Amino acid sequence: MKEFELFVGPQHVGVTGNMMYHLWVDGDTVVKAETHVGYLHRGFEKLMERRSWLMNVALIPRICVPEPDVNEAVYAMAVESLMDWEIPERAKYIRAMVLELARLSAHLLAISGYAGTIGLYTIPQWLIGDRDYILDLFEQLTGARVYHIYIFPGGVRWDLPNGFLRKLEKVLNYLESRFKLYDDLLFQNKIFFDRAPDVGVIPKEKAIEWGVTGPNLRACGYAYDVRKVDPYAAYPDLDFEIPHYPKFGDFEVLGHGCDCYSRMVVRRLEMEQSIRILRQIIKKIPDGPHTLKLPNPLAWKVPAGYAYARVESSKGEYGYLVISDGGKMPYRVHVRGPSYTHGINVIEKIAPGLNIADFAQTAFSLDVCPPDIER
Amino acid sequence: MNAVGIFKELGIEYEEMKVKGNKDPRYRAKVDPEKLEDIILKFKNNGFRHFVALSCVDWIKEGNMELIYHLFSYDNLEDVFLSIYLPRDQPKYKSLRHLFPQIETYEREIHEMFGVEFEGNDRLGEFILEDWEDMPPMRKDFDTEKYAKEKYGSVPLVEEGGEKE
Amino acid sequence: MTPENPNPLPSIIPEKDWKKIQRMLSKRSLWMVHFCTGCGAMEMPPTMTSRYDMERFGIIPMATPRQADLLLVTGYVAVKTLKRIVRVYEQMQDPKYVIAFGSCPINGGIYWDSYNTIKRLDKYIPVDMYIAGCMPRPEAIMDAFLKLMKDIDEGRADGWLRYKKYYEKYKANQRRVFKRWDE
Amino acid sequence: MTDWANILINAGLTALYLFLAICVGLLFMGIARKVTARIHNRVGPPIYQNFLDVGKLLAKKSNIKHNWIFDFAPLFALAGVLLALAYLPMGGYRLLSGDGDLILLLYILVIPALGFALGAGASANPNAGVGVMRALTLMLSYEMPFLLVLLSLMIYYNTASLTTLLEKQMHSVWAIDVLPISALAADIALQGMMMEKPFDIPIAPHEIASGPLVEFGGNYLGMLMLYSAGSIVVETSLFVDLFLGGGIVLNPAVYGILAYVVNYIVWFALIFVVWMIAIFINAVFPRFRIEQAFKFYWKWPTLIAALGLAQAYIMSVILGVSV
Repeated sequence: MKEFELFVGPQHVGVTGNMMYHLWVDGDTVVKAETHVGYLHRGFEKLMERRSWLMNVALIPRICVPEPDVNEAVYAMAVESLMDWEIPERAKYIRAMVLELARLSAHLLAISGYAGTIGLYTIPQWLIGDRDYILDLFEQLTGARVYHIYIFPGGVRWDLPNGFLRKLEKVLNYLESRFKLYDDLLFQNKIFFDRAPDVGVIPKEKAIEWGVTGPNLRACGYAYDVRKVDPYAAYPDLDFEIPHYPKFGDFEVLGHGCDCYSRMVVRRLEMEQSIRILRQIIKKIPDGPHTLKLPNPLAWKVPAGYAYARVESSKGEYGYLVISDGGKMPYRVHVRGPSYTHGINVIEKIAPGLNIADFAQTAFSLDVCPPDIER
Repeated sequence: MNAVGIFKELGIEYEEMKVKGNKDPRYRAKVDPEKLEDIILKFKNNGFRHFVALSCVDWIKEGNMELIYHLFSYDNLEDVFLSIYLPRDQPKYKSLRHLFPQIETYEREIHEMFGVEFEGNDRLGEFILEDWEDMPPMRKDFDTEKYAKEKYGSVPLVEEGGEKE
Repeated sequence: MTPENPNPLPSIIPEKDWKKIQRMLSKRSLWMVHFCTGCGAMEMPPTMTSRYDMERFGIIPMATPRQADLLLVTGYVAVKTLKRIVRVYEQMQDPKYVIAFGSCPINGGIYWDSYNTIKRLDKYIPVDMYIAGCMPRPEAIMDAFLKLMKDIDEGRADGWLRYKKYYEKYKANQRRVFKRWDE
Repeated sequence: MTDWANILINAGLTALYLFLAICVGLLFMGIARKVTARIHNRVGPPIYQNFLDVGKLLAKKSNIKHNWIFDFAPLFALAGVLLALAYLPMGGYRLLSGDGDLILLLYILVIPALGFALGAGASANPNAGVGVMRALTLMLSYEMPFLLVLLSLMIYYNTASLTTLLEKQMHSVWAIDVLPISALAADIALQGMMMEKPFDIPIAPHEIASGPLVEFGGNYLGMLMLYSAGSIVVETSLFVDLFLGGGIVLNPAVYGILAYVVNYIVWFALIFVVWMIAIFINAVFPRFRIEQAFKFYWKWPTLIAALGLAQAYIMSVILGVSV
C-alpha cells in the first residue's frame, strides 16, 4: 500500500496544545514524522529585551502554561546571580513549596492527558477535578489560579497567609487518599499494561546525547534530577528520592524502560515524592523575612554579565541564560525549555515504526508543552 | 577530567560565571570558531554529554553575533559555555548537528530569528514564522513595536452592526 | 452556499417559528471545536471536568470542526494560528459562533508590541462574545456560555451572518496578514 | 377500500414502531451520558440532551460537498439500521420475519458499516479511511465468537428462525439459564459490536479524530446520530432476544394486547440492563489497539464460545435434552 500523509494538529485532540505533527504513514505504521511549531510564537525573547527587569516578571509565566512558576523561579535566580543577592531562607522554602505544588498540578495534568489518549476518560475527570484544589491553594497564596507572578528577584511577593500551611496539609492528605483510586483505575489496569510498555522507546544510550531531561530521562534509568545535580532553593535541606526505572516500588516493572509505561509511572511516583517534600517544608519552614530589601524597582541596574539558572520542571530541565549589559533591561534572555528537544528532535526520531494508535500516547507521555518550544 | 583541566590542557582562557541559587560552577570561554568542533568533541568525550542549548546574541555595537554552545556534565556537575563570535553582517558558520542531534533544531531557530547561515544543515528554512518578509526579528535593529503598529494597526475594522433578524 | 438555512417544511411551520425552534435547539446543544489556540486553553480542562462541568449545558468538545458549532479562540492569536482559525471557522457548519477568550484577542493584551500576534480578532473573523481577563476563570467562561445562549435565543449572535455579509472585507483583512493561502 | 385502510394502518404502525425504537436509543444515549457523568463525579447533561442534539443537527444544513456517494452514506447507514430494527422482535412484536432470519440478521448488521465505508471512501480523508479499516477489522474479530454463539443456539434450539427461538424460550426457560457460557461470550462480543470501550477503536478521537465521522457535519451527522441510537437498540435487543427470551413474559396468543404492553416494558427493562453493563465497562477501561482487540477476540471470547458450543452440542445431540 502506498504511504499516505496524516496531519495530527493543530486542530486535533491528539496534540498537547497547539502544534502539529506531520506523519507519513504506511498502513498502520508511521514511517516519518515532522514537527511543525510556531503556532504559539509570541516573540518572548524579543519582548523581554524591551521591558525592564521587573516588568518581565509579569511576562514570563506565560511561557509555559501548565507550570508557570518555574519560569518565575528560574528568571529570579538568574537575576539574583547577576545581582549577587542571597535570598532569605524563608523565601527559599516558599519557593520550593510553590515549585512542588506546581509540579503536582502539572503531573496531574500530564497523567490525565495521557489517560485521555488511551481512551480512559474517567481519569482526566478525576485528576483535573482534584488539581483544582491545588489551584485553590495557589489562589489563596497568590490571588490567581494560573499565572501567579509570585516569585520575583529577591524573594517572593508576600508571606504565607494565615492558616495556609494547615490547608496545604489537608489538601495533601486528600490527594494521597486519592492516589489509591488512580492506581486502581489506570496504573493497575490490564489494558494499560498491554498498551504502554515498550511503546515509544528512546534508546537508553542515546538519551543524554539527545538532550532528554526530567522524568523522560529518569524513565530511561538515569537518576538525574536538577534538584539533586544542581540544587537550588531549599532542596539541599530536604530529603527525597528520585524515582527512576527500574525502582518503581509497589508498581510492576514492565517493559525495558524508556517507554510510555515507565514515563507515566515515574510521574506518578514523583507526585508521592512531591507530597513528601511538601510535608517536610511544612515542618521545617523557618521564620524570617520573605524577601530582601529591594532597591527602587523602577531604577534597577543589573551589573553586566552572563548568568544561567536552571530548575527541574515537571517536564525536564528548564533554564534561562540571561545576559545583561548593565542597563535597565535585559540585553538578551534565552529560554531553554525541556520540550524543545522532546517535542522536535526526540519525537521525530522515535516516531518511525510506531503504530498510529500509539503516536498520541507517545507524544503525551513525553509531556510536550509547545509554548516553551517556540516561546 | 573536569572543565578546568580541559581548559588548561587546551590552553583556553576561561572565566567563572556568578551563580546564586544553583550550586554547580559555570565556566565561560571564548574560543576560536575554527577549533570549536574539536573542543566540543574533547568535552563530549570527557563526560560533557548533555548539550543544554545553543544561544545566539546580537551585539550590535560591537558588530558581531555571539553563538554560545552550552554543555553540561552529569559526571562532574559543571556547566561550560563556549562562545564564538561571527561578523554581524554576514554571519556564517558550519553546522555541528552531527555532534548532538538537537543542535539541528537550534540552528533552524537561530537561522530564522537571527539570520545566521549554517552550512551543512539542510533543514534551514521556515520553522517558527510563516511568510516572514522583514529582517530576522530577533536582531537588535528590528523594531517590533513599529512593525506591529504598521502591520496590525493599519488593518481596518470591518463595518459592524450586522443584520438583525 | 445558501445564505441561511432554508425551512424544510414551509407549509407546516411558518418561517419565523422555524427560526425560533432552530435557535432554541442550537442554544441548548453547543458543541465546541477542540482547538487549543492559546494559553487560555489551560482553563478549559477545569471547565470541562468534574468541578465546573460544562456538559450540564450541553457543551461538549468535538474532535473536528465539521461537527461543531462553537469556536473558542483561547488567548493570543499568532499569525500562523490565525490562518488555521480561519480555516477551522470556514469548515464549521452554519449557524456557528465564536467566543474570544482573554484580553489578547480583544486588544493584544500583554503582547501589544509583539511582531507575531494579531491585536484584534474581530478584524479577521466575526466574534460573538468576549471574555475579558488574563486568564478568565472558569466561572467567567461559564458565564460567557450562558450569555451566548441568551444571545442566540434572542437572535443577537449573528456573527456567521455578518461573515457572509462582509465576506469580501474580512477576506481582504485576512489577506493583509497572510501572504499565501496554498498551505 | 379495506386494503387501503389496512396498508395505511400498517404504515402508521411501522413508523410508530421504528420511531419508538429510535427514541429509546436516544434516551439510552442520554442516560449513558448521565451515568458516565456520575462516575466522573459530575452532574452531567439532562437525559433528554440527545434529543436536543439530534434536533439541532437536523435543523442545521451541511455545506460539505464531496460527491453523491458521500451524501448517500448516512442514509445508507440509517436505512440499514432501520431494516435491522424491522427484523428484530422488540417485546415480541416484529415487522418482518422469515425462516433462517438469524443468519439474515447477521448480514443486515453489516450494512451500516458499509455505509460508513462508502462515506469515508468518498470523503477521501485519511482519518476516515483508517477508521473504516479499523471498523471492518473489528467486525471481523467479534464476529468469530458471535457466530459460534449463534451456532450453539441453533444447535440447541434446532432452528435458525428468531420467531421459533423466542417461542421455544417462552415455553421453557430463557437461553441464558441453559447456555450461560455462550451468553458470556455473546456479551463480550456485544461490547465490540456497540463500539464501547475497550473496543471504541474505530472512532478513537485522540488517534484519528473520530474516524469515519470526521467529515460529517450538520444534518448528515444528525442522521448518523439517529443511526447510532437505532443501533444501540438493535444490539442490546439482539442480546435480549437471543438469551433473555426477548423479554416475553406473557403469551400474546393468550393475553392479547395486554401481553404486548407488558412484554414491551419487560423488554425495555432488559435492554436497559444490558446497556448499563456495557456503559459501566466503558467507563473504566482504556481502549485496545486494533490488533490487540483482534487477538483478544480470537482468543478468550472464541474459546468461551467454543465451550458453549460444545455444551450445546452435548446437551442437544448426545443427551437429547433439546427443546
